[in-house]
Order: sequence, then C-alpha cells, then structure tokens
Amino acid sequence: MPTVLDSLNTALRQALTQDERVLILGEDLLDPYGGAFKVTRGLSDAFPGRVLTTPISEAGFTGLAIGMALRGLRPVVEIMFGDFLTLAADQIINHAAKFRWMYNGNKPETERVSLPLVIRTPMGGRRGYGPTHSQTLEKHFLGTPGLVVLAPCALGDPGQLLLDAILFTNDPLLFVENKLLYLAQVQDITQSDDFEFRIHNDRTDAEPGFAAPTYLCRVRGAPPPTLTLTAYGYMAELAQQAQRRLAYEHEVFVELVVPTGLSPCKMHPLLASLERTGRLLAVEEGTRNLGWGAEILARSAEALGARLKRARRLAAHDLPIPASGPLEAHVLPSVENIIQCCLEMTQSD
Amino acid sequence: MPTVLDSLNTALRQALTQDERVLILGEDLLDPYGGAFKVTRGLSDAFPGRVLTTPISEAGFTGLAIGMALRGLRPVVEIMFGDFLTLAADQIINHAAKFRWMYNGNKPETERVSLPLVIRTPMGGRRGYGPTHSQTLEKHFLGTPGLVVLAPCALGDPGQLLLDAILFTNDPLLFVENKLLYLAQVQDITQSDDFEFRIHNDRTDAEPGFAAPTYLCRVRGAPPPTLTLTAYGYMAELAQQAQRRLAYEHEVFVELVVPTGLSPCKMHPLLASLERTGRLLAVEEGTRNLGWGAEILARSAEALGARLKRARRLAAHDLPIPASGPLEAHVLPSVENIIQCCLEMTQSD
Amino acid sequence: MLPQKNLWAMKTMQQIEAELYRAMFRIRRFEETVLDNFPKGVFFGTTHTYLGQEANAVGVLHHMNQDEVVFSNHRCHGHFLAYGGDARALFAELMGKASGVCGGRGGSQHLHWRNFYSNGVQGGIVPIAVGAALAEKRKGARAATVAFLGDGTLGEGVVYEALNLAALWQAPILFVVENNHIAQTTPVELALAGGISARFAAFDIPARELDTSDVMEILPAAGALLEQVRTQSAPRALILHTWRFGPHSKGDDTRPAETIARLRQSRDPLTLHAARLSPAEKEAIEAQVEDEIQRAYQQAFADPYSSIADL
Amino acid sequence: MLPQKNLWAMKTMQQIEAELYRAMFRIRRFEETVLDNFPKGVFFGTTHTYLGQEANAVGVLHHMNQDEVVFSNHRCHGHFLAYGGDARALFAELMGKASGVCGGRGGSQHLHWRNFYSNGVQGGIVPIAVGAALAEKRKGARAATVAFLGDGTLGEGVVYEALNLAALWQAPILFVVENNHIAQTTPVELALAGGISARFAAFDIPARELDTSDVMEILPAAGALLEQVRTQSAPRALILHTWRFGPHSKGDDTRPAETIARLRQSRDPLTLHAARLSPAEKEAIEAQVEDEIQRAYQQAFADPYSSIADL
Ligand SMILES: Cc1ncc(C[n+]2csc(CCOP(=O)(O)OP(=O)(O)O)c2C)c(N)n1
Ligand SMILES: Cc1ncc(C[n+]2csc(CCOP(=O)(O)OP(=O)(O)O)c2C)c(N)n1
Ligand SMILES: [Mg+2]
Ligand SMILES: [Mg+2]
Repeated sequence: MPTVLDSLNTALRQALTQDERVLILGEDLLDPYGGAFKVTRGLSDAFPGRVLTTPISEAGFTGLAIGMALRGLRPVVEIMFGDFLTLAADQIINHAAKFRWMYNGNKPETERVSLPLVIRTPMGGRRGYGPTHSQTLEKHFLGTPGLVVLAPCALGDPGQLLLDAILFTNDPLLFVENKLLYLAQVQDITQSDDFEFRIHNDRTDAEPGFAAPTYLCRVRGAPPPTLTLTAYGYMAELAQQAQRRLAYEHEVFVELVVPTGLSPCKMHPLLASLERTGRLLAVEEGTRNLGWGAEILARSAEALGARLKRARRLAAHDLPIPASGPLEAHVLPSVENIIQCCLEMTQSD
Repeated sequence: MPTVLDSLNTALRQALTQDERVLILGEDLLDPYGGAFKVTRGLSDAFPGRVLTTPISEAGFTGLAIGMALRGLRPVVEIMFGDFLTLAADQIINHAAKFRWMYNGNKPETERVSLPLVIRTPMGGRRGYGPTHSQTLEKHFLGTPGLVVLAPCALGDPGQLLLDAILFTNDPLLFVENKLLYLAQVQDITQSDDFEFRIHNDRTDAEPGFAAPTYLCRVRGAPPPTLTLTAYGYMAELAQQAQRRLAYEHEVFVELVVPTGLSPCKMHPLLASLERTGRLLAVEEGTRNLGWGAEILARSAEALGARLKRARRLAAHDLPIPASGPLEAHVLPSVENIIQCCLEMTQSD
Repeated sequence: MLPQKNLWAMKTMQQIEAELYRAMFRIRRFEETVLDNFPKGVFFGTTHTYLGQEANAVGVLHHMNQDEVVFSNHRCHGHFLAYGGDARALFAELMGKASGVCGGRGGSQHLHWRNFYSNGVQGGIVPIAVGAALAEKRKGARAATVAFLGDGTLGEGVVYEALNLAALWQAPILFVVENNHIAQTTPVELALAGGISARFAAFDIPARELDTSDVMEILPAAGALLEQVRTQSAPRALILHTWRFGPHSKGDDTRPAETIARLRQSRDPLTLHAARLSPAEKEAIEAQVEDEIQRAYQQAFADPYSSIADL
Repeated sequence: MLPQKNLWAMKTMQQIEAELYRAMFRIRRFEETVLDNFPKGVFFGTTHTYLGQEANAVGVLHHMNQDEVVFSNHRCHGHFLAYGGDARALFAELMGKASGVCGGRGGSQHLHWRNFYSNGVQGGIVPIAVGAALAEKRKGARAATVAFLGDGTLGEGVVYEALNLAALWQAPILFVVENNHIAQTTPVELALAGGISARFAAFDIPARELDTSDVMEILPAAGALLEQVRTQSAPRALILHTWRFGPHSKGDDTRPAETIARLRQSRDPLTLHAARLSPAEKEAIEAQVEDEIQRAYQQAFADPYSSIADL
C-alpha cells in the first residue's frame, strides 16, 4: 500500500487532471522542492501555471483563494504549518465561512454564491520542531458555522477523501493532515488479518458525491468490547496500537471509532458503540480544554445520560509543545497513556 | 447600583491611577468619543498620553502591547468588536500565550519574562449588527495554554474583576464583555430580596491578589434544586430571569452557577451543585459546537459518570448571526428557550 | 449603473451628465432617508452613510461592464446603488425584510447582488478582490475588478499582502481608496504615517490621486485607469481625497459643526455637478428620484420581515 | 557582544577588527558544527543556519548596550551569538538539554536570554519589537531596539502594521532587513513586488541599503543609524543585501551548487575581513574559537536532558 503522503499527492494530481478549475496555492510549492512536506511534489512541473507559489502571506493568499472560489474556481490552499492557520483565522472565520449563508438569503438558485475552497495543512508534533511548529490547532476552528473540518487517517483511502473534498465541496473546508501520518502506510481495511473494520459512509447531506467516512475497528475475533475508544488522524494509529496491545497483553477489548469528519461531527457510529459499552475514551493530540474530545464527550453525555457510565479524555498537557524530545514525548499522549487510561476505565467501576 | 459599563469604566480609571505602568491601546479611544462602547470614556482626557488611539491594526497594536508587557508595562488592549479578535489570533495564540512558558524553562526567577496583558473586547448580538459585529467568538480562544479568559457578569463586582486582572495578572488575559451587559445594573448580591447567592472566590493559584469568582444563585426560600443551570456573561442575566420564572410559574427549582473564569475553568462549585441535582444545562450565546458548554459537559461527564443523569447545552444555532431582528432573535438562545429546556429536562426522566 | 451601460456609446455628454446627477442624487436621498428614519426604529443595527462621497462611487462605477466585479466595504450603500442596486431591496435589507438584498441576513454592511460583494471587516475583502480579479483573468475575461477601501483601512496588514500579490501576479484590479480624512473618529493624520500613493508605489502599483468632489474629474480618471486595468491586465490605484458629510454611523461625529458646514459648502458633489444642468432638468431629476426613493422606502416598509422558515 | 561593550572607547581599530573576526568566526564554526552533527541525531527538530550572513549580526549588534533590546527570527543563532549568547547554552538548547537557553523548551527558533527574544512565526515579532521599543522610550531610557527580519518575511501584513505604528509613534527601533535573496526556496523576485526601501519610505521610515558582506561597511552604517534611533528616538531601517551559503534548514537547497560556490568565493564575510588581520592573529583567533566551540559542543552533549520534573 502507498503511504498517506503518496495517497494525498495522487489525489491532488487527480484533482488537477479532472477539473481544470482546480488550482493550488501555498508557500514553496514549486518543484523540485515541491512544498515543505512534499505533498505537492511533482505537481508544478506537471501542471504549469496551476500550482502557485506564494509570498509568506497566509491571510493574503487564503483571501485570494476565497475570491477565486467565489468566482468559480476550485482553489486548494496549503498552509505550510498548521500553526500558521491563526494568521488566516479572520479570512476563514469572518469571510470564507460566512459568505455562503450570509449572501444567499432568499436568493434564487442561480444567484447564489458558493465557496468551494479546500485549505490543507499539516498539524502535529513529535518531530522536535518546538512551540510554533508542532501544534494541533484545529480545535480553534471546529464549530465555526459554515466551515467543514476533515482529518484523514491511515485507514481506507485518505486520498479519496481529499479528492472528494476538492471536487465536490461547495463550502470552505479545512483538511487537517498530521505530519506523522504522512509516512504511515495506508491500511487496506478489507484485508486485515488482525482487525475487523466497518465503515459508516456518512455522506454529509449538503454535498452530493462527498463523503467523510467513520471507521469502526475491532481486534479480529475479540469478545464484545467494554470500552469505546475514539481518535482521529495520527492518534488513531496510536489508538489502534493500544487496542491491539490491550487485547493481547491485557485481555481488555475496546472498540475503536475513527471519524474523518470533525466538524460537523456525525455521532451515530460512536453513539451506537457507546450503547454497547457505556464507556468512552476520546484521545486527541491537541490540548484538552475545548478540544475535539470535549464536543465528543458533551454529545455523548447529552445522548446517553446515565447510560454513559464513564467518560474521559486523553490529550496533550495544557502547555505549549516543547522542542526537547523527552519533554515533547511527555506532553503528547502516547500509546502507553492510552493503554493506562483504558485499563483504569475498565478495571474499577 | 451602577451599570456594568460604569463599573468597568471606573476600574480602568483606578488601574490608570494606581499603577503608572498601565496604558490603554485601541481604536477610537480618544475623548470626547471615548471608544465605540464608551468603556474608556473620559480616560484620555484624564490621563493624557496613556490612552493611545490606534490605527485599524488589531494584530499590530496587540503585538505592540505584547512587547510593552514583555518590557515591564501593564498594557490593556481594547478590540473594538470581539469579532475582530480573529485578526489578532496569531499574536494571542502563537506569541503572547506562549512566551512566558516557552522562554522561562529552567531560568532563575530574576531572568524570567512575564506578560501582564489584558485584552478587553465586547462580544455578542441582539443589536442587529449582523454577521461580522455580533458574534460570541471567545470559544475559539478558550483552551489556549497560557491564556486566561474571563467574562464579567452583572453579579458582584465586574469592575473589581477587571481591576484585579489589570493589576495582578502576569499572563495574557482575554476579558470578554457582552454588549448587552454594559447597560445592565450591577446586582448587589448581598441585598437581594429574590435570590440567595453564594460566592466561590476561586483565586487562581498562580496570580496572587487575582480572583475570578463563581456565583451560585437560588431563588430565595425555594426547595432544593432539581437541575443545575450554568451560564456566564449576559446569558447569566437571561438564565436568572428564566430561573425566577421557572420557580414562580412552573414550580421548577434550579440552581444557577455563574463562573467569571472561563479558561482555565474551575469546576468545583458546578460539580458540587451537580452532585445535588444530577441534571445539567449549560447555556451560551455562541454556537454550540466546541463551545464553552462542550467543556462544561465534558468535565461533568468525566467527574460524575452515571451520576450525571441528564446533560444538555443550549446555544446559538449553527449559523452566522443574521442582521434582521426576528431572525437574530430566533438564532440566539432566549429566556423562553431556557425555560423550555429546563422543563423538558426536569419533567421526563 | 449596469442597465445603462450598453447605451454609453450613443449618449450625448448632456445625457451622461444628467445620469450622473441622477445617480448621485439617488444615493444622497437614499442616505438622508436612512438617517431621517433611523430614530423611528425601522432599521436594525447601524449604518454608515455615503453622504458627501457620492461622486466617487458614481464616477468609478459608471464604467463597469456587466461581467465586471465590485468589492465594497461597510460604507457600501453608495457603491451598491451606483452599481445599479435596487433602493427598495437595500431599504428592505436594512429593515430586516425578506425582500432585502440578502433576505435580511446581512443588513447594512453585508451585501451581495450579482457581482457586487461587501463585508463588515475592514480590509479583509481586499485580498479576496484580488483573487476574484485573478479568477476572471484565468477565465480569459477582460473584466476589471474594483475594490473600494477607506483611509483607515490602510491600517490593516492584509491590505499590503493583497497589494503585493496583486502586483506579483498582475491582477486586473483597480483599488479605489476613498480618503475621507477620517476613520470613525480618528483623523487620518493620527492613523497613517507616510503617504497613500507611496504605499502603492512601494508595491509597484501605479496610482493616481485626485483631490476633488467633482464627478466630472473622477469619471475620466477612473475610466482611463480601468482601461489600463483591462488592456494591460494589471493593478492600478485611484486615490480619491474626499469628505464625509455625515456621522460615521449615527450621531457619532466628533468634528466641529462648522467644519462640516464648510465642507458642505465647498465640497458637495451634488452642488458642484448641478451647476452643469439646467434648473429644469435638475428639478425634474430630483422629483423623479424623490419619488423613486420614497416609493422604495414605503414598499420596503410594507414588505414582510424575514421569516425563520427561510433560515 | 555585550561583555566587551564598555571597553569600546579604549580599543584600537586593530582590536576591534580582531573582535569582529572572532565574533563572525564563532558563528561560522557554531553553525558548521550544527550542520555536521545533525545527521548523528544529536539535535531535535530542525535548524536554520546563519552561514554567509555573519557580518550582519556582528556589524549591527556590536553597537548594542546592555540595556538595549534585540528581536530575532528563525535564523537566530547568529544574532544570539553576536549578542553575546553562550555557545554551550545554544548547543544545549538544540539538543533539548536542561542547560539550554530556555531549558530545551524552545529549541532552535525560540530563544530568550536577557534582552534577546526570538520566535518561529515569520513577522509576528515585528510589532512586538515596536512595542518593546516604545516601552523603553516610556521608561525614559535612551535604549534602541533592533528587529531582524528576512526578505521573505516582508510578505506578512503585520510587518506593515508595525511599520506604520513605529512611524506614527516614533518608536526608537532599527529594523534590519536581511535580504538574502531567498525565502526557504522562493527567490525574492517571486515573492516581492516593488522595492524594499520603498516599503519603508511609504511609512516615512528612513532606510539605508548596503549590498556588501564586509563587516567594516556594515559596522559604521549600523552605528550611525543606531545613534539616530537613540538621539532622535525614531525608527530607522537598514537593508542588508546578503547571501545564504547553506540550505534553508538542512539539505533543502534547490539552488545550483555553482551559484553557492560563486557566492562563497566572492561574498564570504570571513574571507573579506580576514584580509585585514595578520595571518598569525587570524590563526590564533581561529584556534581559540575552534577550541571554544568544540568544548561548548562537548559540554552541551554531556549535559542531561531536560527533565519532565521541570515542566
Ligand atoms: C477589522 C475591523 N476593525 C474595526 C472595525 C470598526 N470600524 C468600522 S468602520 C471603521 C473606520 C473605517 O475607516 P475608513 O477605512 O477610513 O472608512 P470610512 O469609514 O472613513 O469610510 C472602523 C474602525 C471594523 N469594521 N473592522
Ligand atoms: C508565518 C510563517 N509562515 C511560514 C513559515 C515557514 N518559514 C520558515 S522560514 C521561511 C522563509 C523565511 O524567509 P526570509 O524571511 O527571507 O528569511 P530567511 O530564511 O531567508 O533568513 C518560511 C516560509 C514561518 N516560519 N512562519
Ligand atoms: Mg475614512
Ligand atoms: Mg531570505
């Protein structure tokens, strides 16, 4: 199987091939460099004039892309590090996310605006890049009305998710790629010896052709799970490792739920699992407060009431991310942390 | 009693008087205009050279204030509308909030930086200002490590909260003022005929002299509450109205918990109340997803497990805020909505 | 002025002058009607009127073709009406009516109709305008994009990111800076170091400055720049030194009354231009416009509020 | 160069020249040691070396007094060392050791020591530097603040907000633009429309440009500008056209090897300046510095990692 990086790179290539309205904008995208994380490698050579390397102006070129999208193109923006999304926050929250709804009141179909914009960005730590190049900041953008947030994982087909987003979204969409995921192998979920998968192919209602699947994963042949573990992106990889070790080393069986749609978040696969287990652990790489896990726990509590017997979040410590390896490893949630948490939650009750 | 506006204005005056390191920066602050919402009225005349009217450069003058704070002043920034905090997001999240921790590793006390910066801003709708001047955007800043977020309410002493923040914080601090709160009368909680109050005077550990109280409010003489209602800022006013009507018109008795510290959030007064009621409704003016209420519900679920029998959030619809009065009123949570929710939550079980 | 555009070639100068007067007077009466009726509580939120600056929008947008694009700001009524927007729909938008430009969702500052867009965040729409111009360029259209911005908005950094990108990528866009010498209550001297045209020069964008309220000076200057934008597919700037006659929004003018009175005396675009019309023509136009605006107001007033069913 | 500063008046030109060489050579050897050892896995994250630009930091920061303030960027090692920073502490910071400048929290780009600050977000620190300069001014100090920024960073809008505010409020700050003609892999021509000095002129900030790698040209120019900053309490800019000899970070140089070779030939600040020293002096300095850097590296290497107990 290809790596997630290959899969995303192929998707960008397909998007450029299949729809000539597609353009890519971002810093240092031109070949031979092909972008800081190489997701756009080879594209500027293959599609001259359609991969635009920009000045260091995150707000400015995001704004340009918004204007392009308003006027009928389907731009894709790369923000070199997700940490710098903060610079485009006003363009995203007060411009892109609002226009479609705000302008379209009461208008006939033909006079409505749409804003098909995909903003891709790498997030995450564990590479020693320090406080301004290691964050998981999507939590600051989740819950923005009018903004869709997706996060690929190594399960299924991350490239397809990106391709669908580029070709079919009519709303601005943030596509969050964890850096460590890039080099992970895509897992063929139809051919796993160790795990059993189910897919909930949540087509978001508004976007025909555009699906953000949720994956359910169990250790093959395991007894019914006693805890529901949920995580996205690269944390889903770590969660899966924890899940396997919990089964083999501790005989604790958990069900892993991996959404690719973070906002809006579709809860039914998770809730269905919780009805079975009554125990929830949400794991994320960002800091805990007001993180993705907060919304997951809140919705679970709303839906289940007293049937939610135990709920916890595992997240980064409430600190900036240190550069020093041992400190960084301590601050971010690990496989060990997940195992520990699951054991605590399933043992005492 | 004075209005909340008067109380805040007095606090700024006291801060300028008591500590000459205090400066105020923001747009259109000079008298006779004295700022768009008049919180700074009279100050530039009284303190020449210490109230600086700025160009329309939210990131720029927030950055200036960060530099001033790093170098020993205690600046106060006003962002004219909270909607424009997005423009200062990078300065707040990637600069102000990080510096203190990131720079201070392993340093002797005398060589450490501190960053005593207060950013005040009006938030909220119900004035017909439309999608870019009516939002409640603090949720995007909650949970930023290193950033304190406070919201005054009409209970107790909103000015004291601001004064303490300006004089005693050593960390950057966001102070969120709801626009409709400005004209509300401060409620003297020691002299209420209708309500009984208790204060939890949560002194945040790191900041001597600096407290962000939580208020507990019950209808005087009411039987034990069956639901815990929590809200902050202007929503606390509406929640109190709902609380009274629930008692008098429906004989449903709820306990209202009003924090002034949003991040970090101190949970024990709320959790203590939930131990009594087992039912939680969190009300906020921002949109629901990844809002303040998500964190409240998540923490409650973590702490109470199955003892949390019912939990819900009431928040703005997941849309930009429309300018048209009837639409805006519908999109934002109302007293009626709160009553309705409380009735649903206490009737069926 | 979209509807009249195709007839341009066939028009006499006199006809054009009359049209310009009509367009400016329409804005003037619209805005006065807004301010007069605001205290009655018929409008939601607030408003920023274009009083005194009418010649700018009219002089520039007279040249726009159907397929061309306009980006505006908080002070957008004048731009919208000069673009050809409907007065009733605009009144209705301010009143929160279903018949409003955006069905009442946007209100005074957030308009979209055809190729006209405005938003309430200063400066943020400028890079978006550059992107729109580049999109039209990519489509092979020879369409110019116009972006209006105020002197105060030159405080926003994103404007310079946009200028740099516009120049680097040769976006066919005309930046129109309306320097009305004030931003809300802040005089331009307190907010702006250096010079406005130097800021465009720094990014290699040729700029022309005019210190006039005469639409007949603005018209040809704007026309020439727009032709350059179209034929050379490159950015240009037009800096219009102008004066705001009314408050920033409502009742928030801190300038001395005499200053305003003097400006109204010497720099009123309507008075200046009216001198070119015969009294009879002027009166006829004014009567027609008066009637149009009053009817527009009444119709909007009678229209139903936006309904939550449409949310 | 803090420690030596007080002796300045007493020094001969020859002593100063020797010191400048020492300071530049120290940076050179520090950076080479970083790049050489990176593949061994001793450092965390990444790094941006100052190779080729040594004369800038040394020529400018030689003039700084103890109470003066420096704001730097991602390419901060040279600035830090020229400011007087300790090589061992910097190695240790890159290695994630407790003895590092910030105890390993910051790493290569995020340094603070005394009045020296850097951060990894391009441009964001520039308004902060202006605020710091204004704070010193308010304290009545005659202290200058220096802010370094690269050509690519001129893409960030907040830089222009900062320039405007610096000029309006007359902040005593020297902006030092190091135009090394490239930003990561993007040549300055693809990222910058117009001119660099025009961008300062647009905000009324006098700028001086130098196209040199000779520290003896930079030194007096910077000295004169800093004196203006101090005595006139006003902003100035120094634009240094310079060349990056190494990769942007590690192994990511897309420029042809011959280009780099040619630059190293013609524009090496060390070669240029070495010609002023006697061979014996040069050798003596180099040997001492070599020893200092190697010891610093070894000590840092032996230091313990940052401990989670300190978090
Ligand atoms: C980002 C942002 N900051 C502040 C405001 C509040 N505001 C609205 S209009 C205005 C003044 C704008 O001045 P200028 O650009 O000169 O336009 P004018 O009002 O004079 O037409 C301000 C500060 C805003 N709308 N957006
Ligand atoms: C806001 C932001 N965007 C992008 C980056 C990634 N980045 C780091 S250095 C760099 C190039 C900077 O170029 P320049 O300012 O010329 O400095 P130089 O590296 O040439 O010294 C980029 C794009 C960043 N650190 N911050
Ligand atoms: Mg103005
Ligand atoms: Mg450079």
